[in-house]
Amino acid sequence: MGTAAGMKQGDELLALSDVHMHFGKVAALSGINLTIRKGEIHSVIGPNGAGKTVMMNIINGLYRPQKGTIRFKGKRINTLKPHARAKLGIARTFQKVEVFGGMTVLDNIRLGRHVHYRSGILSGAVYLGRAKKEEIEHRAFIEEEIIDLLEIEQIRHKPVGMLPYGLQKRVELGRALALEPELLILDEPLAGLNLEEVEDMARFILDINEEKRWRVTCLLVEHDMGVVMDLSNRVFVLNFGNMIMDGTPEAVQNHPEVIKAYLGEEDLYATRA
Amino acid sequence: MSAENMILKINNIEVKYHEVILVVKGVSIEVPEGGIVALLGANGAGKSTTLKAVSGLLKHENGAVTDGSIEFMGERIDKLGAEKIAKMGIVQVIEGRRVFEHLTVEQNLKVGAHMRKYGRSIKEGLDKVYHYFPRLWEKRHETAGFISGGEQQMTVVGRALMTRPKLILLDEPSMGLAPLLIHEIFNIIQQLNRDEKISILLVEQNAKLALNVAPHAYVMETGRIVMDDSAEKLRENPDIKDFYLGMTDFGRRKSFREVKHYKRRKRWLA
Amino acid sequence: MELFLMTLTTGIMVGGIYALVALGWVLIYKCSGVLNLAMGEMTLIGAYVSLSFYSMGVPFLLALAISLIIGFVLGILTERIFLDKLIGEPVLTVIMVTVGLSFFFKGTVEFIWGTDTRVFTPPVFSIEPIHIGPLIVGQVYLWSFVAAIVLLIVFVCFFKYTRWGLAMQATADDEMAALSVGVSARYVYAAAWAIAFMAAGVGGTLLGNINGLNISVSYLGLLVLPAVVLGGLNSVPGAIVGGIIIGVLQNLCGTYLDRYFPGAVKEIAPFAFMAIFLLFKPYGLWGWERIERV
Amino acid sequence: MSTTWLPCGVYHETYAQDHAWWQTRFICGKMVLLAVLLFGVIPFFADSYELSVCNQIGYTILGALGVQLLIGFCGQITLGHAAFLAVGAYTSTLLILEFPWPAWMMQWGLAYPISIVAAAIVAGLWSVLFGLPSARVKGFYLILTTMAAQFITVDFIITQYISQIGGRGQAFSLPPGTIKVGPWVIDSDLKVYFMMIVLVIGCVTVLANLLRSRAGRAWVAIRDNDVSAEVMGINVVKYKLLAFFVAGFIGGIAGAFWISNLAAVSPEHFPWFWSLWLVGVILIGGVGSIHGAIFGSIFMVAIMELLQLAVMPLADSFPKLLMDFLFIKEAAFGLAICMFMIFEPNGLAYRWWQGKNYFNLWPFSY
Amino acid sequence: MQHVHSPATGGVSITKELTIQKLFYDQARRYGKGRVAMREKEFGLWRPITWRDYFENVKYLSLGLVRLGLEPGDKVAMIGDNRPEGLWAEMATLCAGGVAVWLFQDCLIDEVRYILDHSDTKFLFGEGQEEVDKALSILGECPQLKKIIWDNPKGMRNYHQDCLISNNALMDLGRELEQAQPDLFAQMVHRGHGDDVALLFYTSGTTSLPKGALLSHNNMLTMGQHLMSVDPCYDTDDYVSYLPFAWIGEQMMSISCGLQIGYTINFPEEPETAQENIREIGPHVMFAPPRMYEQMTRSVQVKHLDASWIKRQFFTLASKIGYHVADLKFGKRPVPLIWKLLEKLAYITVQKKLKDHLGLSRVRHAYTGGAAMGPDHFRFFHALGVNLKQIYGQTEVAGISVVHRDGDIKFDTVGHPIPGTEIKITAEGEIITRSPSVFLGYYKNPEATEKALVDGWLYSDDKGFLDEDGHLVVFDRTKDVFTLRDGKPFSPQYLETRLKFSPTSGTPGSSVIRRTSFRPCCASTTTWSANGPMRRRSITPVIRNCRRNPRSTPWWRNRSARPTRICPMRPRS
Repeated sequence: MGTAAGMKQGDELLALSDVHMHFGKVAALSGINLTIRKGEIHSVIGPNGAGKTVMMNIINGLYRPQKGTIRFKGKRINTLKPHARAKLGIARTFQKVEVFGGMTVLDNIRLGRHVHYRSGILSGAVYLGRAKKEEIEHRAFIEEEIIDLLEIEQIRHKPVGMLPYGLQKRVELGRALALEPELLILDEPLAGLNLEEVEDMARFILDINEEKRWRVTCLLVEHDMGVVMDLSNRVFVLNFGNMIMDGTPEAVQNHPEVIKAYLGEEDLYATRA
Repeated sequence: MSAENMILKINNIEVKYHEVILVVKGVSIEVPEGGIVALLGANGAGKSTTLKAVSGLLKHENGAVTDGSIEFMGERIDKLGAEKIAKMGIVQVIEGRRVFEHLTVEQNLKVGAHMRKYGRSIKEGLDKVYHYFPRLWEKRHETAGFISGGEQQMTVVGRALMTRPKLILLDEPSMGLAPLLIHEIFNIIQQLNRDEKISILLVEQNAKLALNVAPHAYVMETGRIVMDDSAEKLRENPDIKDFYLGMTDFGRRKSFREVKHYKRRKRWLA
Repeated sequence: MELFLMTLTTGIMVGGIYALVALGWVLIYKCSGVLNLAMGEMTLIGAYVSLSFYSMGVPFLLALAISLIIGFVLGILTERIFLDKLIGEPVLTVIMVTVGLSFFFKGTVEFIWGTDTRVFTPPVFSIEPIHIGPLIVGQVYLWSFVAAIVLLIVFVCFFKYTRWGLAMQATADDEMAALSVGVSARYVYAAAWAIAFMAAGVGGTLLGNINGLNISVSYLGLLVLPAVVLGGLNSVPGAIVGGIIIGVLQNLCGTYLDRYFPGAVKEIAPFAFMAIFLLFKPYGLWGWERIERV
Repeated sequence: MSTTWLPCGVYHETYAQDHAWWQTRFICGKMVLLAVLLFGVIPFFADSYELSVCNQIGYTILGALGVQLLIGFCGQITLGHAAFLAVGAYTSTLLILEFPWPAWMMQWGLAYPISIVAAAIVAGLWSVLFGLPSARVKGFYLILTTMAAQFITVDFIITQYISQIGGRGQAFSLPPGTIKVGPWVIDSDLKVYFMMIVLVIGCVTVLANLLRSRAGRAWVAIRDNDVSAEVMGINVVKYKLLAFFVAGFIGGIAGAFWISNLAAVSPEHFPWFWSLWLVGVILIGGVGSIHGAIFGSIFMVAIMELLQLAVMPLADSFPKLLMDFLFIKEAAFGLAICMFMIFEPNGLAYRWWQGKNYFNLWPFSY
Repeated sequence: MQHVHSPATGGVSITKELTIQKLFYDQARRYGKGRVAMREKEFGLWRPITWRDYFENVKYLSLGLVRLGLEPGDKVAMIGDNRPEGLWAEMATLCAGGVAVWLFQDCLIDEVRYILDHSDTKFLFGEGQEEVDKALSILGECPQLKKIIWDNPKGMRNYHQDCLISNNALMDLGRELEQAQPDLFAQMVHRGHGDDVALLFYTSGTTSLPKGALLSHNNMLTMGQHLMSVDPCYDTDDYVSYLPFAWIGEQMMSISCGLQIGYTINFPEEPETAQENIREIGPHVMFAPPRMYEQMTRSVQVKHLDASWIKRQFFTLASKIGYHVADLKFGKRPVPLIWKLLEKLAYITVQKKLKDHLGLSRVRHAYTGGAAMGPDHFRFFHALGVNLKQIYGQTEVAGISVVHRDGDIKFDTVGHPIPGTEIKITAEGEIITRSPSVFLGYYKNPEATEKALVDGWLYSDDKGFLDEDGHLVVFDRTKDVFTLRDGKPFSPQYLETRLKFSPTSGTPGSSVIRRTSFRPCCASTTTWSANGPMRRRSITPVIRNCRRNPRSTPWWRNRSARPTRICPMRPRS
């Protein structure tokens, strides 16, 4: 769908180089370099307030860094607005669910397909021909690819605001997926979920990363170390605007500085499982 | 548990929102004086609602306890307003780190002391909070909306502490926090329980964590209590192991890579 | 130049009155998030009450005090009867209630006091202007300004240093969290309305002393909006500054622009100015920005 | 859409069926009945007064639809919608009166229809102009800029300048026969009624269609959460302006339609009060539902007419108190709005929905 | 010895030559593209599958199996939820001359191993990852098992074992074979004989190992024909298939009857949505265990109590009318005109809507079986105007043998034998049956066959008697019947069923036990009758939350002790 021709597994998909971001005098990021390769699950961990969310916001355009470049598929995207970046294939979920509470699950996911709709306002107003046909095509896509994948058949017509938190998170993931992104930013997708939901969510993330149909590259921000270590190909550790390290999960787990700044000595609380 | 030293008794309550939506049904929970009790359960099971029923915040969301009773130190509180309940010594730490974003950390804490006259006691209260959370001292003049999630959580717990509570209702204190911070906050919670003799009713998704700090726990599903037992016993329960602790039958942790596409069958719901 | 200075001074002084009413407005908004469109009518009620008592021969200050007390009572009643039940309802609904209230108040005022312009007789403040350096200022204006400044100081101190002040701000920020630590939202709201009613009463009385009192004084309720928006909706100093700026702007436009754009420039200017101003500062001068930690 | 309650045995095999508006025979029957009522019963059994009330309702619906779109569906609070009605009315009037129409166009009655379209477009663009601040300004702050639209447009530009065109003083009078649609001169309440019905049905259909297509979803998304809407690839500014345009467009139609009912057009027809009134209509009807705009209009107009009816006989017996009764009416109206908001904060559409549920769930409550 | 004999009634000619696959072949040709054979709720739609699609799918699967090496008489096992693919697989097996073996979806691993091994299964159709995992883990212990065919690709991306093949790949193989031998399928279909084994059905063994009952094509088809001759169905009817295929009742409805009549079989989206999906379809024929009907009545009662006053009054009045009329009908007394009018009124005001809520508004025949059902539940449905009938049967007669007739319903009996069926009660009180549907014997278990089949009579192991009207009354399993001191037989289950509707018990077949703590709990102690679909639930104590304050009102008067729907909706701030 949106895949750029010639992109292979392992090619550089997104690169931040020397990104600086400060709010007033407070430096949120000071010189971050991050490369995400196609097909990877790349996790970002770090203490609260380390700047993870800021980093995500920079990637999808909610913030503009003061210095540094962001390249996506080789193209500099510093100046693009979030909606333009979405069109390029960057989707995200939020730390606190940011669903459209008044809309049904289906409409939320339909909204994720916004950039794939072609009909204009006039054909929408008469709702004949193109607009109608398009609605049906997209509905089929949503049902077959997303609702089926995320197992949310029972709730498709329910308003999202009425759903329990875990399902809202799932809907949010579905909405992001509907964009058919190349890069999916998952900002704490597991926060506030119980183990069962965490397992499901982990399964979905793996599915969308590994299934041939999707092959979505994921950027995962998460505190649940069990999941991060099990799923990620690489882990990036951020501490107050600076990178501590970027490496394989095993290397990160044993890095003394990471343990000191983030993981703690005991594994007791590190993961819920 | 004998009936005498229970600080909080929830007797068979039923909670409805907007007079029609039944969320909690026949829930009974008891918290011993100076104890920690955990309430586990899936999202949407009604845990937060139960807490709000106790703290009286339910009325604010158009909810009401339509049956049963809640007793705090022998007095019925299910019909009282939130501020009366707070005055009696129950404080709820609402989920989602609800600081007063536009106030500074110290102002946040001072609002916690609203029920007292200003003066020395406030000073003492602040000192105590800063003693438990030295990090807040460093941030005390910063706007609470801009401090990190962990510090916000500390602010919220500190603010609760400022009310000089007898019972704290903690709603998912670990949500979205880094491992080290979770550790820190839970240590402080245990400390508060130990040193300040504050009873705690804890709602937590992270069952392992909850069962570590709480000697007794209740399990809630779809608005009902389905199980309650001591932490040790719960930890041995195969369903709890499977659904809440993520252990295989051999006591090992399951890898999240190997989660299967199986249909879930909960034995207790069968 | 002299004309300019004169206009400026009058603007500042009239702005003082706007600031007073704006203060009341901000208070309600700050505490309960209610965008009060009945402010003009509240002003009207306060003014008519003090005028009535004054006409009956009660000394002015006493009449003002009585009007304050009545304002206090009315404020609490209004909050209890109309707005208490709306806690938690969507903001627009609440706004609409204030619109309904404004009709209700207006109808009541017209029913009781009629639509003719009435003046304070004998005049409370001497018509004799005061000379400050090169400037000539009407006594009414000066007193209004002084009153505004005094109230400003009181309010700022209230918010900064009293527990109720903090509680009010906390309630505005997160009502649920405030409730959970024992802040009684009911008291907070009632107090806010009472104080706002009182402030509006003072403002209305002062304004009535300038041009006499009729139903058009309620237009003040609208003028308050640009003032508070300029200051940033929930900032007390913002309301004062906003009020004064609007006062000045109005007077300047009236003096200088009217000949180029005949007609209602004076009335339109604050709104037009505000609309443009907001483009540059979408949260006014000191408004609370939405803290977005996405 | 597909969330409607379906009786047992009605199921869908294609998405087209699932997306259809009227999915059961019962609903189709209801719609046929409604059509019969609107086209066959009301126009022939209502007297002139009742028809004029109907027209008033239709006008209110047309005005309220735009407000509903902005407030209810796009979350952009507006308190200046009467300005766009005014722009529509004045554009249409000016075009009819001042534009050098070729004689055949006049004869074929094309001037007025064309002027309606032009009015709609001009009002839409004017609305976009005042919607521009919405790119940066949010929430209550936006209220002020929309209020500015009202005061600048009606109280300043129209009162001070437009009204001076042609040296007519404050009002443009519309000589009989100028308002002509095709072969019909719109000169009776009945003809206005038919025009109103056609316009209302047209606008409601267009709006309803928009709401279930791409643009409508984008609007609702912006209302619910503008940040995540932006992240999902919606050009928030563009869609906000589009909402302003459509709202202004329908407002323009409303204004242009209303002149058919007036002998003269003057700024007093479009006061700020009317903007507030329209917001009141959708609040009482129910925010975020097209039904709401319709129910609200019916209710508000009916209330006003009833108050009128109640006051008139009293005024006859107490002529001295006539003035006072006006004030009582005003106070009563204000009180009525307050009470309605307090006891029915979700609006009539919610009641309607509840009523439907009451019967759908019969004999149970859930 | 009582003896009842019903002569076989003619109808669709079922000869000894006819096999299920031949019938399928003819039906598919007859209906073709124009008629919907089945619907599956998938992707939010009731996706129609025409007879032509059905035929094509079965053809390719069947040829694929042949290509993999299926020989006539080989066993093919199926495990999974109710989905069209399951039925296709079964039909494909039959077309290729194989024998179909169905396993319960929730079979424990030991049971799966035993059945696969015992039946010499060569191919296994598993639905998805769960089934494949099960099969892979026992692969080494079932030497006959050659291939595992999976269908649902979820989670299957990392499975590359040689013994696995996907449904689609199998169909591709079939297509290749068709290219090579275009006539093969038709030849295959037409070679069998009605007395060949079609299905190998494992009956539960709560105490002993499962026994595999061999059912012939003829068994199945005559069974369906005889049932339909009592209660005719039409090819425009809808039926919802949601009970496990491994239960004979479901086979009877989907294959025996479905294929003969050609009605549309609908499959729910997910097992959890079955109830809702049934309501959407509004089937004409229904077969469900008593549990489901009991659940319906209970939910109606609860909802009724929670309804507003006016609604309650209407409901009460309507049900009074309904009960009165139903009782008249039960007693075979004429219904006076006034009551007919009242019944009409009750129908318009309440029952129509109520039936709609339950998904029963189109139902012509509703059957219940597998276990006994409380008379009050029975009355409830008749009062509602639902033609609910009790049936009696077992796997060994390929479905059912006894059913109520229209207008002759006694709720403590199971009715008369269907045509072609003879029922006798032995001296010991055991029910024995003879009919063309009686099975061929147990697979690899001659002793058991000998015990069950004597001179063509099937010994059911159930105690019962025939009442004065010739209705059969089933008492209980032989082993569960106790003898009282005075020599009378006594069946706890029989008693319990009659207590089921008593307002003091919360859950079906439950008894309230007071534990040592203050908290009374309801624990299910019933064992479902052996043929019941829910046998897996047996014995496990089910904890229901019936917590309450011991000092509050007596719990049966306490509203909160009632089971109530918990609304999952939770307003979030």
